[in-house]
Amino acid sequence: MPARTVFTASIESVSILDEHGRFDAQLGADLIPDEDVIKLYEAMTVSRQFDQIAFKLQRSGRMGTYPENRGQEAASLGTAYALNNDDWLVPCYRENTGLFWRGLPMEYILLHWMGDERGNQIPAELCITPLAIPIGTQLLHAAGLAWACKYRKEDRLACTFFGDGATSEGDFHEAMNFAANLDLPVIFLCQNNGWAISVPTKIQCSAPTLAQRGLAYGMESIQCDGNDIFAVVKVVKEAARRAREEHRPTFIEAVTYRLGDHTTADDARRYRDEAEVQLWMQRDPLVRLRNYLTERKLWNSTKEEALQTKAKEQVNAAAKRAEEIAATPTSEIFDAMYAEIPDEVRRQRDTMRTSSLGQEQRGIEASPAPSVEETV
Amino acid sequence: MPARTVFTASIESVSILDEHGRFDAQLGADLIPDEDVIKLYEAMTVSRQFDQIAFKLQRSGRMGTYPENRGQEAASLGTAYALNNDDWLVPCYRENTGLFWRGLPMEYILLHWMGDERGNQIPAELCITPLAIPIGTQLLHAAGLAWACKYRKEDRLACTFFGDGATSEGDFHEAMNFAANLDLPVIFLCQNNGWAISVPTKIQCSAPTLAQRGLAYGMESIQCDGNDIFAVVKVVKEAARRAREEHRPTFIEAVTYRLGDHTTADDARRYRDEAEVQLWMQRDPLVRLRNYLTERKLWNSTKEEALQTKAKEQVNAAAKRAEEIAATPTSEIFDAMYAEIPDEVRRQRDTMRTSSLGQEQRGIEASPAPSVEETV
Amino acid sequence: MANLTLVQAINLALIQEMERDDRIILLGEDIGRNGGVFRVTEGLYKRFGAERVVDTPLAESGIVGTSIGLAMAGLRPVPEIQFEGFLAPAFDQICTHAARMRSRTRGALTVPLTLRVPVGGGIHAPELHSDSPEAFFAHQPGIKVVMPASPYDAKGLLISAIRDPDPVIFFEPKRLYRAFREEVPEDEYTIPLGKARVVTEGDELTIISWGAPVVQCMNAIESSGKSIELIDLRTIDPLDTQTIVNSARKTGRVVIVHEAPKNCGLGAEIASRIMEHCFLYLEAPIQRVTGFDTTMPYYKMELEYLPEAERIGKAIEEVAAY
Amino acid sequence: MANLTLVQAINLALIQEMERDDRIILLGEDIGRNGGVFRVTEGLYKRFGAERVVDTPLAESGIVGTSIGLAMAGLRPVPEIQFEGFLAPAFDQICTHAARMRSRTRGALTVPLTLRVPVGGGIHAPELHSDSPEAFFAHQPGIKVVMPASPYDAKGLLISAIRDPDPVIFFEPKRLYRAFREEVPEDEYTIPLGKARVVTEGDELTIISWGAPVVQCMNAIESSGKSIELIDLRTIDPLDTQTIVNSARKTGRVVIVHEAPKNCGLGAEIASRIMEHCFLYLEAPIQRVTGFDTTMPYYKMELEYLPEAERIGKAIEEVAAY
Ligand SMILES: Cc1ncc(C[n+]2csc(CCOP(=O)(O)OP(=O)(O)O)c2C)c(N)n1
Ligand SMILES: Cc1ncc(C[n+]2csc(CCOP(=O)(O)OP(=O)(O)O)c2C)c(N)n1
Ligand SMILES: [Mg+2]
Ligand SMILES: [Mg+2]
Repeated sequence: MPARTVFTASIESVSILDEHGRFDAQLGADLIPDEDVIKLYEAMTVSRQFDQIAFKLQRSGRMGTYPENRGQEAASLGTAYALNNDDWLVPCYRENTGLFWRGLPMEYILLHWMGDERGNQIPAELCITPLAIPIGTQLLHAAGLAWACKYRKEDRLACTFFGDGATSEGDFHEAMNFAANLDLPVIFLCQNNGWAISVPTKIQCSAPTLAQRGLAYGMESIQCDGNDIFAVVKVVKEAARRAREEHRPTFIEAVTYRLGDHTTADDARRYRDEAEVQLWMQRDPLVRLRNYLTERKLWNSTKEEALQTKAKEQVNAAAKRAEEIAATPTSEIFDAMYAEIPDEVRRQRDTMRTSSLGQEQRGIEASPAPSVEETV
Repeated sequence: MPARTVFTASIESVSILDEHGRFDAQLGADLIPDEDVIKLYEAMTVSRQFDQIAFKLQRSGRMGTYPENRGQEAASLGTAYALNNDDWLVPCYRENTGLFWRGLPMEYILLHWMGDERGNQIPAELCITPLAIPIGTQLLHAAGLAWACKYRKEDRLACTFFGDGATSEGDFHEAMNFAANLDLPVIFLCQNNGWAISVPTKIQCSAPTLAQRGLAYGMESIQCDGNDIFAVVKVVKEAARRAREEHRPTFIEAVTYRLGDHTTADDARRYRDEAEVQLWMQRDPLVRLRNYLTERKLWNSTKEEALQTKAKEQVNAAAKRAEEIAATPTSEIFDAMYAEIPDEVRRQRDTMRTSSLGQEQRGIEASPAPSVEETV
Repeated sequence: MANLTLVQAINLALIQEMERDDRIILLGEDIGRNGGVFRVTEGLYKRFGAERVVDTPLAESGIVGTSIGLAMAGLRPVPEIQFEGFLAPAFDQICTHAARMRSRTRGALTVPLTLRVPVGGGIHAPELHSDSPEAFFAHQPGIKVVMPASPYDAKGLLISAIRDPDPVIFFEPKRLYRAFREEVPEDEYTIPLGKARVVTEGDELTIISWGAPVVQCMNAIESSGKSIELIDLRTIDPLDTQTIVNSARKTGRVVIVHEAPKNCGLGAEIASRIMEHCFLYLEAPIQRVTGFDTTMPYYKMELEYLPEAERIGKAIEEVAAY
Repeated sequence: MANLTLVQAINLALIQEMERDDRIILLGEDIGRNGGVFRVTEGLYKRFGAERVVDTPLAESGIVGTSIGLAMAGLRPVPEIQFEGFLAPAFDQICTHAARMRSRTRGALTVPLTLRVPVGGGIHAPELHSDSPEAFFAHQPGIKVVMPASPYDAKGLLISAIRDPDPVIFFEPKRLYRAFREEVPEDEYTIPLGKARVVTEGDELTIISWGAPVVQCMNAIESSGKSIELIDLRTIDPLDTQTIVNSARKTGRVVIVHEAPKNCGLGAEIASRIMEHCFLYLEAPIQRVTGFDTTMPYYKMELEYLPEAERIGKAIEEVAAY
């Protein structure tokens, strides 16, 4: 149908260190100093180790359901690396690597999955919100946090992480729309790992890219190889600049893959081909980075061995801290509810051990008639 | 940032009979037979008259809040004209013209705004769902209705109407996404009338078009002059073909303007410039069509006078029917709830006049001990 | 002192709090240039500017969800939902996040927002503009629920709500917005959350209500000629059990009045608590005069649905005579 | 007859109904190829094909909203919400549309959908995977709420729910999914909605419960050594007031047990109805043994929160001794 064109757009995809080890020297120039690349590789390795030990904790009944991050380390790590330490990180639950980089002690994540709220009692200076269980909901919090940064004229932004599945939720749309229309300094980082539990990305989005979701809002949107930490750092740095200088949000689709099951409660063999997994094994961000370092003579098997040992020690120490944490008194269930505990909640707390309901029939005593404080 | 382009798109805008009376003979060829153009003009006129009389009913206290449709007649009318009579129409509340074209007796709309549910008791053969009060929610029903048509292999589609404001709601996103990914025969017709009560469209969408919202889903999306009934018919016909033949949805942004207040409870002078209104008066779809017909000698002042008289009569007759409808018994509040009225609701119904609560303390009589129907 | 409507009292409270504390941001649909569809925020856009009085996109989950983010960052957002019927799309953010963030993080993050919402029937509005959803939010732990029944209370309660370190839903009964005026001090004052108001003292019977029906109760009491104690809850959650129990023990006869449907309404909770704490004092079953267990009807029949004075009067008679 | 778990009983009911009626479509997250995260729909995708067992996008409002459309068109959708915590994003479509469409249109359009939802705590799940939101939906007129406590009931109630001409929320207690097996007839049978089940008869005291705590109640009763009548509601809305009242009049002493928070929970409604209908029969205040008025804690402390047999036992003693 011939007619006037009123809008055109395109989506670019960025790759710097590809799965075959090719490095785009132009795009990658001066992006990450070598000593940092090494640190990033070490961080990935620790995170991979964390997954293994967490998995074992779950399998041996010492922890509840746990979602492995394996294969997706680069996206959150590159992001955390590219941002400032006072930028808000608003994660889902596959961003361990980035959160650890920011400084989150590993036992917090373990405590969370051990069914202990103290895993979410994150020190304020880390600027991290708790792992988000209800999919897609945290994006709005990121928009609000970014809004507060802007309102206070702080040089800060908020970056939120979520999966391909999350882009189907209404809250995704509302958050993107608020951010675009109110000019909020937010980075929306979507880890498109191909699956939402057993549902492939094409059921969430039949369009060729998820990145184009951002076009709906006139938002700068870009795709990158999410298993390529250089590409991630590159696009996040640009997004951060845009947020800081222009108060404009960016949508980033980081294309990656979940090498493990959805969680320890899942069995991915029920719904996906082993061949697909094998394909993505070749694209593993950790192996890719190790090869890169090795080729550049920045890494060798001695260093690797030492690192593996250290990583194991670190994670085991964290697991020990998480497992050995003192139990909290049940009263905390009640005390944690409000700044000041209401009468009825206090009654339930104080009588839960002595009375069937946590409230005594005679818990309220006769008292002088209430004063008429204000009458119309 | 140089990188590989993975997606490109553009949005077109269609106009056939423009605000200056220019007619695109190529696009408009064989689109609407002259005798139908006349009927469509008549329908617009009746609808405009309906607005006037409804407005008066409200102002004289004989009806509640009413949203005028004035200035937006072409979009819903062109759509209803372009579709089959068994295609679902899933309206918001500014589609009177299209609903009347489909055959909805005018008193239904009046009854609705008179606070009478019988205004929604629409005969099944009209395939119209009730006016939607909660913004954006009806889009999902349209997706579901379309899904049912496809499931049953019927040659039918669902077309839903909504405003620019509605495109900010999460349900808009979920409906578009379901339709695109599950291949549902839906037409999403957005009447972008510039305002959502007092909020201008740019706060709902800072992108240059609303039509590009559809790109997020890989959905065919197009803009048209919503005050140009030819353009509307053209794009809806194409969308209907796509729905029927390919089971693919289409998003249409019909650019129009609300010439009146948001509703009779609103005073648009508080938030918008008179100059803007004057500008859009020049683009009035009804005047445009009358000029077109007059220039083509298909219309004259005698016909116009006769039409005005007839329209007034018709609407007044509908108003009389709406006002004179017999009251329903209060029991209907209860009887309408379920296919079969539950005991407690019946008790409330039967005692509401005789007992304070609509339930007698002794409404339940002692009865034989209940039988143990099934024990574990 | 000025003689103010409830709308004006709220407007005044907002102005005074915003001048005092620049962490307060208002956000919602049509609250800016237009001053709100009920004119509650009239003049605030001009006074405080577009950064503090923000017209948002039409998206209730977005309004509450971003408010949660603003609040977690230490601001004091006061979002508005235009009508109570449109709380439903924000239900998830309210119950899943606003109400849970403090307990989830053991206090590391808190959500001091005040969600203003016009509520209730009686103004001939369209569908979903006349509901009474307060019990939904009372059932959700972690969020407070307030509903004033007078201009004086509205101002004092709203200030307390805004200053409260936890999330509060502040319901404003539409039917009372301009129903009457009352002396409201210019000076700021607070009314503590969680404390009911004894509107009239009496010893024959207790009536418990909140929001718009309080006025209906007053009318019913007047024509009953009995000595009736009327309690206006003011705060719905946490409930002021002590004041309720004191009165129920004194009178032994209780009527509860609310607009919401009866089934699982707040009336059930109040009646149950009274029974738990006053079993041996009760002289008659507690009677609930409520909306019916049906959809709130379109406005032609809304007065049949709402607990009007006549229906309350019947309950008074029945309970007194038991 | 086969000895089935609750999961298997539901699976069987779905198969039989789908074979009988091709208007039935299942939709939800991970219900297809994966057979549901609890394997409730195991094998159905293969058996009935991708057109009748549909993996949807991850969007709960979308799942319920499109189901409403499917139902208005005359189909019989059986959507699943993966966990009760994710009903909240669908709350608007449930309460605003599914529950209101029939009354709104005076019967011109109806919404015969059955929304299946795993519910409740006790399985060491993450946050929002252990809640008990049934009272929210009981407070909303226009939608029925069902919760079986046994495989036999699950099959019969689900078939009734699917055939019901109105919307039904069908809650499946996760804790019972595989807790025990029971003889379940191969043949189809229905259990009427709105009818409670008297699990054990007794005359000293009545316990009323539903869902997973029914099993805890049975344990508590066993160790109490008293003659206790246990009522399993099975349908939460509409409530079987008659069965409850009959029992309360007989025993005069009642304990209500549920997992949801106490404040405005269903327990309050049941207690209030009993008081209204059995005032002169009651020998003791009705006791509610419930979740506390706090967030459902993360799983380390969930057993402190849930009404376990010990806490129920205390209530039995207290109420019996009153
Ligand atoms: C609102 C909501 N619905 C459903 C779930 C259950 N659920 C947990 S994870 C998940 C899939 C998420 O997929 P995606 O967003 O792609 O993230 P990924 O797990 O792949 O990292 C689902 C459906 C949930 N947690 N929240
Ligand atoms: C969910 C919801 N939120 C808020 C409202 C109140 N409201 C009624 S109409 C309206 C504006 C709608 O704007 P738009 O979608 O552009 O439609 P228009 O009125 O311009 O035709 C608002 C905010 C509502 N009805 N439903
Ligand atoms: Mg994913
Ligand atoms: Mg509009």
